Amino acid sequence: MTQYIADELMTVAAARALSNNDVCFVGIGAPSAACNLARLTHAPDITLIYESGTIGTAPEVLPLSIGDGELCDTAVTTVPVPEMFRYWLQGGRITVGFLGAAQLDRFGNINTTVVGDYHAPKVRLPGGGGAPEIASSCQQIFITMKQARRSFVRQIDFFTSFGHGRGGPHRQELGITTAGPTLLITDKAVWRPDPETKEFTVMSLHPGVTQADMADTVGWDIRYGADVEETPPPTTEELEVLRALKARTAAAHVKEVA
Amino acid sequence: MTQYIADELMTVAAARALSNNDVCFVGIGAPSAACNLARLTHAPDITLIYESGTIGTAPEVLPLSIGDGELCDTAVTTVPVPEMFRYWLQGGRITVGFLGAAQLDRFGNINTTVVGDYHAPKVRLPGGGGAPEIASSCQQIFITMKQARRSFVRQIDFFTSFGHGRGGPHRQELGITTAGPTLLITDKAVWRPDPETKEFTVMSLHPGVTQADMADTVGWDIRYGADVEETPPPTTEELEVLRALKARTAAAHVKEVA
Amino acid sequence: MAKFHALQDAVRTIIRPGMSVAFEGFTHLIPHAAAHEVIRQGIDDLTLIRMTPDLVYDQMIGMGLARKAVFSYAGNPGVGLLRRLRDAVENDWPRALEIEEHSHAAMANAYEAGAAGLPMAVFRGYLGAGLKDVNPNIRSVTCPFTGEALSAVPAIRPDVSVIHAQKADRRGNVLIEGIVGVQKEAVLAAKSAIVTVEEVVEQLDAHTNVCVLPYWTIDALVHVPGGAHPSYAHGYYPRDNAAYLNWDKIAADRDTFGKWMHENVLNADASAFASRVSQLKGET
Amino acid sequence: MAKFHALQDAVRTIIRPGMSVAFEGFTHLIPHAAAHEVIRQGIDDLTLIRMTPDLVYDQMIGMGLARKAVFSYAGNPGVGLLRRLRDAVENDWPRALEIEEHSHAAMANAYEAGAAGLPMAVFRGYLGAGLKDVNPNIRSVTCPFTGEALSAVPAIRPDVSVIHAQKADRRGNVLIEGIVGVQKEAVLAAKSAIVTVEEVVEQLDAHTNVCVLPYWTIDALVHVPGGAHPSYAHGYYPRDNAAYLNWDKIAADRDTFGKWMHENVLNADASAFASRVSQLKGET
Repeated sequence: MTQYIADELMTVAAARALSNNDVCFVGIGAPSAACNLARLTHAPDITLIYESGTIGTAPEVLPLSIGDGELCDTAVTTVPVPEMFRYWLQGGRITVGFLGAAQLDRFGNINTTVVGDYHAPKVRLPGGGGAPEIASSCQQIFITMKQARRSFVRQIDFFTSFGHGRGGPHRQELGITTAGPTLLITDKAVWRPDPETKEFTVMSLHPGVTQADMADTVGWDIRYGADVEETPPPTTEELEVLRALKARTAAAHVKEVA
Repeated sequence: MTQYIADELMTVAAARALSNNDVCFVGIGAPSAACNLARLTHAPDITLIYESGTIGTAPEVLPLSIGDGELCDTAVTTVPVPEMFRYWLQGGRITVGFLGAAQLDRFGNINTTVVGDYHAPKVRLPGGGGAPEIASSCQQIFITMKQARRSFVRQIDFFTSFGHGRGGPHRQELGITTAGPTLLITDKAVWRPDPETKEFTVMSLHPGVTQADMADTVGWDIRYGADVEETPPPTTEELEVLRALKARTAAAHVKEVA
Repeated sequence: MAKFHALQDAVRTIIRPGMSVAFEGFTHLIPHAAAHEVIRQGIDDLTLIRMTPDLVYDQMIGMGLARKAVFSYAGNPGVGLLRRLRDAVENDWPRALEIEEHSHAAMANAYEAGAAGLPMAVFRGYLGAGLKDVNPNIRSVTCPFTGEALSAVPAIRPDVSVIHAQKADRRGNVLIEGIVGVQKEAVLAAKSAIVTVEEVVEQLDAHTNVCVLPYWTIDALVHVPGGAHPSYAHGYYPRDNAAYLNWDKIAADRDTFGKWMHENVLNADASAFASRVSQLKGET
Repeated sequence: MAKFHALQDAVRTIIRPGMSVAFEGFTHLIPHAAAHEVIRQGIDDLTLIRMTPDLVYDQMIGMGLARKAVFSYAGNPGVGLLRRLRDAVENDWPRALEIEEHSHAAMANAYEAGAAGLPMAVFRGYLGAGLKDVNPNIRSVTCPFTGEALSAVPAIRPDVSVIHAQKADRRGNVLIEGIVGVQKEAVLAAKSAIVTVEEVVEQLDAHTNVCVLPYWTIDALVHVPGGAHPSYAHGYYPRDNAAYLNWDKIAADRDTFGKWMHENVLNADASAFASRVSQLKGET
């Protein structure tokens, strides 16, 4: 088996969760790599949408920003941003939205707004962007981020976007009809919400990861599923395609700024 | 002076009321001829908009329908119909909207919906189309139609679009901030609303038209301005341009359906 | 991926009696061929939605297939009235027709709201207008910032929307150019969508910012050259103005109408449309 | 007809201290040159509106020209935080900065409502989100048909909107292609609009359905080749990603920032932009 790093397995595991019929609202970074890896391997017909308005895009290299020109060049169509948020996101057409977080709690609630008090923040973060409505309008939310005690916290400082709230039926109580966070993929494990409590539960640990590694990087008491499996490692093909994509990306971006 | 018919003077008088800076919401028929005559004579930079979405159009021949292909071919841009009604009409960008009517009262209120009771109509007319919001969103409304007792009535059967209501400040009382009907051009006269009562008042009679002709064709007691003038007849140039436009139109439409 | 079908199959499997159906097209690209197939299959009890019902709705109403019409301008554009619709409204012939009447602005906004997944559209409209006294679906909301009363109408969410477009590629992505009307909104607002096209091509080669409907927004695609006739398809054939003028005479009389429908619709099929436009295309 | 001006004149006559100004651009076509001219003229006390304030707003805020920022994502796209904006929010340096924060959906809808002449935008948003507890401009309206509570935000109506576009024709009609963002809405929502363009051409030769702003919607046009740098102009030059990465270091320190602004903005002029993109264009 080929050697790989945790970051690669995180991307591969996220890609595997996507199918040909998915319409994904993609974010920059890990989600973009995962979505394009899925497109270049088992899901060639997946539809990738970036909030800049590009629909059905198929970039040769990964974009650096959400609005790179190549996203538009390879898209089926590019629409104005108000239309993107009205017809495509709010219209309920997105099957999977990807989100990351500065802070995440065990119910999939996300903070990317401030550390500390909103009105006198210790750290002013960029804010939510599309996240508040991505979280409520997409049929499902996948979260990808690396585990760390700084970010996997017991209590987030601000509800940038709503996951499962206090857990249980909290989403439905607020009138939200979509499923919310259904998958959390990190550099150490794959988590899914408990069907009842909605608390994220470890379904599989990546090869070599121990429960001690988990406890060191998560700020809450971790719940494990009944049968925690080992995450299948990346296949040779997955690694080759991912590394070629990243190599093309690096070469293209060096050329652009040369 | 060249001979002309009343219909030609009606079109010419309406064209003269338009300027280079106007942005007109054009209807089919008399308004379309007037707007294009203005464009081909004294107002080459006038912007003509048809509700089908064509903005800044300059057709070589008059369209038969509101959505003829030539309107699009010669337009600066063509937008979706929801955008037309939201950004361009409701957005307050139209200086002059043209309306016609099946029934018109002396306050510029218009009926194109039904003759008789709405729920059991004697004649079911086409309905308002864009008229209800054209009447309230355009900065001014020009009305062009031929006089007849059947259509110039004391009381309209249905308020398809609102002119000056009961007269006076009735528009403002309803929260409407635009001027409403400011000009009525017929085959016999040019009318403008009284500044106070808002009742249509004859400003000029077309050459040869008598007050008896007027009384025969209008169903209310006609108010005349203090100094009723004679409408200046069409100039030779106006007639030539209008007739050439109509000849081109006839030839083109014969060819199309040949 | 959107599936290409024969017109009969697309209509039969997707449109059922009692449904609400929007055949949209603003003068341009009116889906006549699809509407004629509905008439041939006798699918009835329909709620017909359209800003500008013209010949096709006059025909469907005259054939007794509609129980309700939702519209904002029921005329024969540039010609006059719709005589079969009048006969239904004024005389209940061949059956009573319920109507829900709006302005263009209201319907355009209501389609937009449907595409946007909202329950209603909010706009500044119907000020002083009589329709709000006769249509209980015209209501009001108050702006919480300015106190202004704005009009509200329910979003349009047809069971099925049917449109005609210029091109589809092999995957089923659809291109609409020229006067695009409310067709994109109608498709996105509907639970299902049928699209007939003039042409099927390998690649759309469309400008990135023009109106393209991705294949996964469409349930059935049908290749029907000439399928908009006597409406037009920009870049393919012009509007058949003579047919619109003739319709006024055909629809004026119940028997003439019935005879015309038998000859030109009931005893014809979708392949007739290609020949109807061949002369307009200059193919003689 | 829209008038072509020098950049200094357009900015001086249209943008005044205390105004609300939107410099829009969604990654693509960000009007850097116009923002730099505002900085050179020291027009201050501004309310800066933008979905994605990035380098230009970091610069204007760092120079003390803004009293308020209205935004939905205040980051350096693909790089990280905006350090001058952080310094203003966290430390009131060089002056306190009021913020009004929304989501992208809210701002996109609010621009759309501004373009549409409405007082507010209505959408399904902010469900369970914290912003509605800290922003009094996020309110609610109830659908009179379904009873659903929807979010409402005030329409955005800037005193001035400033955008960069690819082309203008001699009459002043403007073409925007590629990722079009909210620029059309920003221009139509504003009381006045300034547009800088890469190129002035005789005829736009634009597809009929793409984004064209008619000349009479624009108050001043300025020809500024390279005027979006380090953002990009599709068809002209790519995004200068190195400049975005460098900005993170420049903005990290108040003195480094000040020095950079003097060298590259205060002691430069709009003509510098053409040379900044010449290498990106492959002109060497």
